[in-house]
Amino acid sequence: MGKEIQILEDVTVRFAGDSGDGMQLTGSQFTNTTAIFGNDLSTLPDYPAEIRAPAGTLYGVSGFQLHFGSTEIKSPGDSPDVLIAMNPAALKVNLKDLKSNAIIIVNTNAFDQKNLKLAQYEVNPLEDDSLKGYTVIPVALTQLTANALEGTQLSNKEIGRSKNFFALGLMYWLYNRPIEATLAWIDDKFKNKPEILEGNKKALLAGYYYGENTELFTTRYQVEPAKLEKGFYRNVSGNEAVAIGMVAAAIKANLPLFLGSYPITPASEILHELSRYKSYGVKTFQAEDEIGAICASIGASFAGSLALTTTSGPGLALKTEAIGLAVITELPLVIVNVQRGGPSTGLPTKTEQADLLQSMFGRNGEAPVVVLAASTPADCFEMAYEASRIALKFMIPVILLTDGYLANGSEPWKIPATDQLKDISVPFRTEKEGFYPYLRDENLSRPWAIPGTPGLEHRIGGLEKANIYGTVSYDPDNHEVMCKLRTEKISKVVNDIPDLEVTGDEDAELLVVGWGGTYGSIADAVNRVRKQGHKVAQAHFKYLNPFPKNAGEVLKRYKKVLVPELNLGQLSHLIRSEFLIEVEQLNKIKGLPFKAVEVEKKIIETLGGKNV
Amino acid sequence: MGKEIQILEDVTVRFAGDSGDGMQLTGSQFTNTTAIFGNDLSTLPDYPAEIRAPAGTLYGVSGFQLHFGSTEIKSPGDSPDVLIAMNPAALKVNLKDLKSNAIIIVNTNAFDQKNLKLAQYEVNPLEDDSLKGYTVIPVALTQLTANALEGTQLSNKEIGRSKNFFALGLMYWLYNRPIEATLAWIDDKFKNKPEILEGNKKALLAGYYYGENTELFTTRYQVEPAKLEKGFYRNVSGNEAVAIGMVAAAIKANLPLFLGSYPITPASEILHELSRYKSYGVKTFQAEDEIGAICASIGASFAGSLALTTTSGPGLALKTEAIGLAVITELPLVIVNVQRGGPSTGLPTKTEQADLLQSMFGRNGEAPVVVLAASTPADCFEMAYEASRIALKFMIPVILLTDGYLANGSEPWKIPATDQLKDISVPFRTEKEGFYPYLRDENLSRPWAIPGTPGLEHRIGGLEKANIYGTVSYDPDNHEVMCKLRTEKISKVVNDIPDLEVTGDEDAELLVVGWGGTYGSIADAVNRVRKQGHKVAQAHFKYLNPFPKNAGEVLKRYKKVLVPELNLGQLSHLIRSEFLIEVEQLNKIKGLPFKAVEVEKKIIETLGGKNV
Amino acid sequence: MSNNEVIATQNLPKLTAKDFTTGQDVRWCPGCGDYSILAQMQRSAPDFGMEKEKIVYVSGIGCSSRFPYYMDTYGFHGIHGRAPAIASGVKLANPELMVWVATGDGDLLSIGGNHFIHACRRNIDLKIMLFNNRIYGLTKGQYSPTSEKGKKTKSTPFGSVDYPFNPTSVAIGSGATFIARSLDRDAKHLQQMMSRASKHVGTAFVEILQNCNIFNDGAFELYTEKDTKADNVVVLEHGKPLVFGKNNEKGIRLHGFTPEVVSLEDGKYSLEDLWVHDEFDTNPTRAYILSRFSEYPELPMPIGVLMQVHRSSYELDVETQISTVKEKRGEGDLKSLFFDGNTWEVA
Amino acid sequence: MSNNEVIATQNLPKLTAKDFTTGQDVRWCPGCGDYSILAQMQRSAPDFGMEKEKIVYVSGIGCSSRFPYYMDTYGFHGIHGRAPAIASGVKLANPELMVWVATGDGDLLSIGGNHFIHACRRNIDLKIMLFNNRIYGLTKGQYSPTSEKGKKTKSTPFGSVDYPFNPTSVAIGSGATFIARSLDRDAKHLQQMMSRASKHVGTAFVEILQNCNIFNDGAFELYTEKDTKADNVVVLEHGKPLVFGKNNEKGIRLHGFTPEVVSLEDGKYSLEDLWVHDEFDTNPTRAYILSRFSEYPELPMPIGVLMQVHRSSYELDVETQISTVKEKRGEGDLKSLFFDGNTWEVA
Ligand SMILES: Cc1ncc(C[n+]2csc(CCOP(=O)(O)OP(=O)(O)O)c2C)c(N)n1
Ligand SMILES: Cc1ncc(C[n+]2csc(CCOP(=O)(O)OP(=O)(O)O)c2C)c(N)n1
Ligand code: SF4
Ligand code: SF4
Ligand SMILES: [Mg+2]
Ligand SMILES: [Mg+2]
Repeated sequence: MGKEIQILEDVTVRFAGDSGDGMQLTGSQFTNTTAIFGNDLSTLPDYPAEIRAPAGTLYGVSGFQLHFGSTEIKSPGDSPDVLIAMNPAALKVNLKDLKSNAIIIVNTNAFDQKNLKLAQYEVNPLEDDSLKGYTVIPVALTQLTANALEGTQLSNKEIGRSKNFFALGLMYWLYNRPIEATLAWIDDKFKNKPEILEGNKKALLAGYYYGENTELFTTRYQVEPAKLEKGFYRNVSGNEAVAIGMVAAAIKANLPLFLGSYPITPASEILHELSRYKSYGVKTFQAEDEIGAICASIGASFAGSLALTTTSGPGLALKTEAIGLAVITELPLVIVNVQRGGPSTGLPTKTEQADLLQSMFGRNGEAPVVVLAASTPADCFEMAYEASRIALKFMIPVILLTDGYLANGSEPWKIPATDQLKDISVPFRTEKEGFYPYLRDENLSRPWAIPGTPGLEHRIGGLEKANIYGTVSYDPDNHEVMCKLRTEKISKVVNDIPDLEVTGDEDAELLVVGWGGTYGSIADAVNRVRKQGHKVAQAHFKYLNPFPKNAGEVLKRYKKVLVPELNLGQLSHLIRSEFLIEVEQLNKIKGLPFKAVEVEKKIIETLGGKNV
Repeated sequence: MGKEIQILEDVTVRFAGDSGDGMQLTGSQFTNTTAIFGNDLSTLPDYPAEIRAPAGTLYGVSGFQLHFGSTEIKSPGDSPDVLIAMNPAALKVNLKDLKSNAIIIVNTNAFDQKNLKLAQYEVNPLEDDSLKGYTVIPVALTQLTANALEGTQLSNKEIGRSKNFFALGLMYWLYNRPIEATLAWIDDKFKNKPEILEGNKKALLAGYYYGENTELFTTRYQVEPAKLEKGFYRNVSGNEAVAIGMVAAAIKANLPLFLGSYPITPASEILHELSRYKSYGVKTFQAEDEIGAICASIGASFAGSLALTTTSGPGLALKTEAIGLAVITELPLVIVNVQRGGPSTGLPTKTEQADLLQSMFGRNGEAPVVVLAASTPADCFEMAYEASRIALKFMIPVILLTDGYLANGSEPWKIPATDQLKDISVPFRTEKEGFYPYLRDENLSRPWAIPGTPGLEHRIGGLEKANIYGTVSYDPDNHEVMCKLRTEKISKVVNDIPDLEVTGDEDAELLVVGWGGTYGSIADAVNRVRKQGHKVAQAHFKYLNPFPKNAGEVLKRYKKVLVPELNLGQLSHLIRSEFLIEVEQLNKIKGLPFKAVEVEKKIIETLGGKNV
Repeated sequence: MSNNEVIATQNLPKLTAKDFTTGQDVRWCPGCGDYSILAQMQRSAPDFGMEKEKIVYVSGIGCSSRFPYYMDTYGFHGIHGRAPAIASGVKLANPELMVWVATGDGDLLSIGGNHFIHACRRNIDLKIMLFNNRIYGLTKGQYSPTSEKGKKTKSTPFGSVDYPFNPTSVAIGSGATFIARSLDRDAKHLQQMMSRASKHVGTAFVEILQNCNIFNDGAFELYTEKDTKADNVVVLEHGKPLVFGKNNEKGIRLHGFTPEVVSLEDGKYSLEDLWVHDEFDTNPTRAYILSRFSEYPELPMPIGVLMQVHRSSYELDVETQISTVKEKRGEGDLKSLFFDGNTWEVA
Repeated sequence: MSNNEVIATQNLPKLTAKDFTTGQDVRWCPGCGDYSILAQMQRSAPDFGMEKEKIVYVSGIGCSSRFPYYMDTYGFHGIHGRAPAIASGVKLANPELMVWVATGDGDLLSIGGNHFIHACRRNIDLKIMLFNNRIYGLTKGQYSPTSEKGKKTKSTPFGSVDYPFNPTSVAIGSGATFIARSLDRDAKHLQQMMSRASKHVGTAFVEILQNCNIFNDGAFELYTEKDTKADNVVVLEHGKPLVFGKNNEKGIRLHGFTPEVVSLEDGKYSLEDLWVHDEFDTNPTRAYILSRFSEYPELPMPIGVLMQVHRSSYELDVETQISTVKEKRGEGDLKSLFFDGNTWEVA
């Protein structure tokens, strides 16, 4: 039965169901296959706040969104083109996000009285016309899976669990993807459970062939491989990328990596990842709390490790006193803060960008630190590496900001050639002659003289120290000198970081300025309005303290500056203060990333509302 | 023997000696007598960083400075007119601060080889001409005291200890002060040690009569009483004033006062003071750490106390996570931060103003709080009262900033009439009908429904809550509403605080803008340059978040704005960001308050350097 | 019952478990042990002899710390680890309230360890319920300070190298005055322990072994499952010998300082030879030994009240000090406040 | 000496106390007990069998925490309460270093309590010297968690209502493996304890009773003054009975779990009846009883090693785990790092 094949440039699909429905797994498999197939892509999982919410409830819906295409993909997509809804709750929760005319594949077997009630449907939406305007494809997923697995040794419960593979198979067929990678994965994953292995494979194939054979589908879609740069790729989430970036930095710096951490959503996976890297000599220390974690890292830094501590907002708040200690002892330290919704516990599983000012100013006294922010999941690799480089070179703490969206989202990361990474090794001081603990080199860095080095015994600590000599000093003038030196060190970093890049129209009247994890949505929005004929430029801050050297000049070049942020205006605050320029703000603080359309609307509004 | 009497408008004296020399006590007695005499005054003690440094060392010198006059006195004085130096170290450490031609009264007996060496004098400064330009009055204080106490039962050590009373007596004579108050104080203080009581009285009188009889002094000075407002006065340090202000607020709010605190220099005295107020029902809780302290205060606030927590910079850093909890639970809480030299442990016994940005921004998420700052030691009373008023009325945490200089310095405080204090009581919610925990009144305040109230059982906490209803809410729109409401609450405070006042010349070209404890030095400086014929105005921020309503208008009224601060530009940062205006900065970060002359010089420089 | 317990004397309206139930959906995982703990509390609370508006539940962060949301009383869901500190403030501010702390092994013993040991030291009247599931539930399965050494978790893929705390030993070392243990699955016993804790004046610590069926399922199976419970749990009862086993055929005797399991069947030992539990022993040494049973696989897990001693409770001492000073000096007012110390008049 | 101590085998240049002295002026109050502790450390350090560049002193904040500045080794003056955490990082990063913690009763037991108990739990090889002066020195005299109840201090003008910690009990409750006590004024004994701690593999906790002559003068007079010391201090020695008194005329025997002082002169009891100290007892119960001697005025203060048991030390377990994994999987490099997981090529 030949079906029509339609070529698409990009597609956004969302898998949604109960936590027990395996949607994250299904999504990851689809992602993996899609990546290998050669599309560019971007993903965004959306977990419920609960660990295992009761089946069928609205708040228990777990989702996984994937945006893939034959062109460059910068964000996980505003609105899905396709929704796979495993139950009524999944349908209800996700419906409002869909594109009009989107395809909805529903598991009709799950639309029973109980589930409809749990999802607070009075009438079965498959039976009234509330889904008019969508292309609903009803599939008896549970039943079809059961049929396919009839005769196996599997229990009913186990059979029920396989239905996500049926759905996945169906999706593979629909988007014309190879199923081999998933078959291989099943082989490996379930090698100790041969019945389940067989069951899942059967379900996957059954789903695939169901697409082929059923009349429900008249069209099949094709998304051609993207023209990606040549090379090896790997799909990484932001948290994974941070972990890999830190290990890479340690290797290139020729230092052992030490992580002091305490679990906290959404940063815990960095700890999880790094605790797997034992064969790289990585030491992970799950401390009693965030304070113990950072203090252990400071101790490890003193002892000569590349020291890292990872956390999210409330944890960063707890670490502030100790960050001051790292500042005054001038020790290298990387602090990764994966931002989440605040204040306080706030919305712990949601994303936000509201720790920028905390990172800048949240310490007693004048205690400046370098602040960086990653822009995409894969960029977390580069920025973790950068954070390490700067911390080591300037002997200072560096805060790297990511966020819940970057942390959990993923995209293909082009694996760098190992020799392409900058050499970031710094020598330990061993020479006794002329040694003082607060001597300064051209970067104003003091020497790193680690315990165990004969002849360089010295003491550091949180009391103000005499410049050069490093003895405790209550001298008023020395204190001022040291406060200014610590600030100057940060300014020195300016010469060591790239200029702020501007993309888009040279002659734009509006510059859209973002920072951190909103890069993709802003870029999409800017592209869209440019396609509509507007002249707009984009600049994105990854270096927030210090700002790149050309930042002021860039910002002043445009008549209008628009700053979209997932907070109430923190970068705006810094820009105003630093450059004394008025900026337009777009602030969203809903625990969700920007949709490109939201930024698009605001851009057009800022341009005066005229549609070209 | 009649001596010439010279009338002076104001005098600055400094007592200096070893920790064991009783200089703080001597200074306080002189202060007390001077206050009763009717002068206006301002004091500044200067302790060594060590608890008891070895006698005779430079770093062990303890000083007490007093500025008093017949006109309004705003600061403890730039440079002493008189130094009482009990030993060579005291002379050496303090000499550089003296006015040229200052009087130096030295205890010649202490200038022996040992002490000279400890003070790193190669030659006895009394014997070369290194003190040319000063009026040195050599007094054999130790010997004269011993002579006076000959025949008493006192040991040599005890006699030695009395020499500060001899010095005090001499100073009383020199400045024509009554000695009765000190005699009465001795009577009370040593009532259980009759020998010491007698000895100290004798020494005091001997000192007084020595002035009368010796030929060393040809002139006596008279500083007439100041024309102070009628009423009762009391000399208070900033820390005392905070304590009194908080107890007064609790009484007027009809609430028990609860203090959760952990000792830290220079804030500990607030804890010490309040722990004395048991008869006012004040509960003081010395917690295990700063986090425990603020959390207990938050608990007490929930349970219906006026809750306070007090600390200094590093402690504030530790409290930041919990402040966020107070913000999101919308509970009233006063946080007093007595700033000291940072970063980290920094210069713990010294003053600084570098916690302003930490107070503004040092929390995860969007967690705005009200920030106030006291301007003089006595003003700490008013601002503690204000902090309580605002916290209660708006159900929010309020940070009150003071600093080491205000905390330890003192000045006369005009005791308010008890009925002159604003009523700041707020009713607890008791009405069940229509109750919801996050209902809002016209101030956007939620109801304070304390445990024990029947029918109002409810739950609060750090997870985002639904507006009005107070249930846990993950709703994106609600989160944005709540973040904005919490910010709006702060803006509402604007209508409840006084406008920024401007003093000085209406037609000034320069406005000098300060905040907090630098008020006195800036005011002195502005007065001086105005006397020199310059047109200058002064405005001083005591409300920093929100800024007073008229702040922008005021700041933009002047061609130039100069912001002197004891940090690297924190208020400047806020002004720039808020009002987009360029400001001149005068930053000092030496652990010391401004001298008026430093501000004066900068004002003149800013005005273009022209001396009128 | 010892004299350091309070007995409610008021005539209160009779409440039921339902009166303590809030409308909020309970959002623990299906099958989680926390459900039973909640149910037992709702059943026990009507008998605390306390008006329900005077009962306050304070918690930190963790699955277990959601507890206050589900009790229809005053409640405070705090921040991670700080529940004992927040609760101390509540209790000090108003000693008439009955203040419970609901907390997890990470919350109380990892980040909150300091507040916990200081609460025990001060003996402030908080009833601390530790939901010990030996895992971090809410953050999805890292090891906790009570996880056994070698445990493979998300943050210890090769097994943890941490030696765990023994929570009851920590409490004893910190000077706690009431220490008990119970099981999520033993409804009646758990209710008893809650009731006992409610009556203690001072810090009452109740360790509840709780199953996290998602990340640490079966951690306490031995103690809760029908077929193994009798052989692996010994129920402590004041004045009674330590006997256990399906047919009460085993006992525990002390050999010097070493507890050992003996058979009551082979004629060698009889009930008289056994350790007789004395809850109120003022010497905490026996309680210390009991607290360490869990270190030895051959010994059964003791549940019940390990010890209860009397020491004046912190908040009452605070009140007493205030009233003593007030009696001596009179109640302060604004006038006395302002005119304390040296004052002078400018006329 | 037990097998859980390490013996230095290297041939090191012979150093003296002077080699450990820094040029910095020592800035404690004249007469402070800290001077003696410093002197004993400078005398003991040459015999630690360690190159001096491998010795690190880490401290928090307090008078006692100035200690590192005065030892000519590597030193880290940290922030208040965090010394054990900083020290843990140092030790984990480089297990070859010998890491000491110098800390006060406020620093270690008030704000730092959590890091302390977790260090004990993990058994990380830190040598923790608690300068216990039962007061906050540096902040000028507030009570500390070891101050006796009723103490009048700046923050408790009417007497404190806090019941104090017993530091050695806290350590035992937290699972410490080496616990000792000494006196600032007993130079030789203190040196012995330092030397013993230096050899222990795992957390070694040494409580040093230290006089703060400014804010708590004479707190330990009974134990340090010539005429009272013998009657109020019992020196613990492995394998020896607990005997004390000016003429060794008193002993301690255990009556059940209760230690009591008996006379050796009235013929009722002899040396054989006394408690014989066993430092290496793997059952910590006796050590627990010893730790509580200080709660009873009739019992003398035990000084010496209360207990020393073997448990693998944390940092070594960490190293072992790493080398085991490396052996199994091979040493990781950039290539294996980057190509771990699913990769694909775009050609
Ligand atoms: C300051 C801070 N650090 C870390 C976290 C993340 N966190 C939340 S709950 C938790 C531990 C939960 O474990 P436990 O206390 O045992 O409770 P359970 O979920 O097992 O009941 C952690 C680490 C947090 N919310 N706040
Ligand atoms: C975060 C923080 N809180 C409080 C302080 C103030 N502080 C410094 S030392 C100290 C306690 C000192 O007592 P202890 O640890 O017993 O040491 P000692 O001075 O008695 O040797 C305190 C409260 C501080 N430096 N940092
Ligand atoms: S994760 Fe574990 S402890 Fe948390 S609710 Fe689920 S089963 Fe209970
Ligand atoms: S205050 Fe006490 S502990 Fe501190 S140095 Fe002085 S005597 Fe020693
Ligand atoms: Mg747990
Ligand atoms: Mg102390």
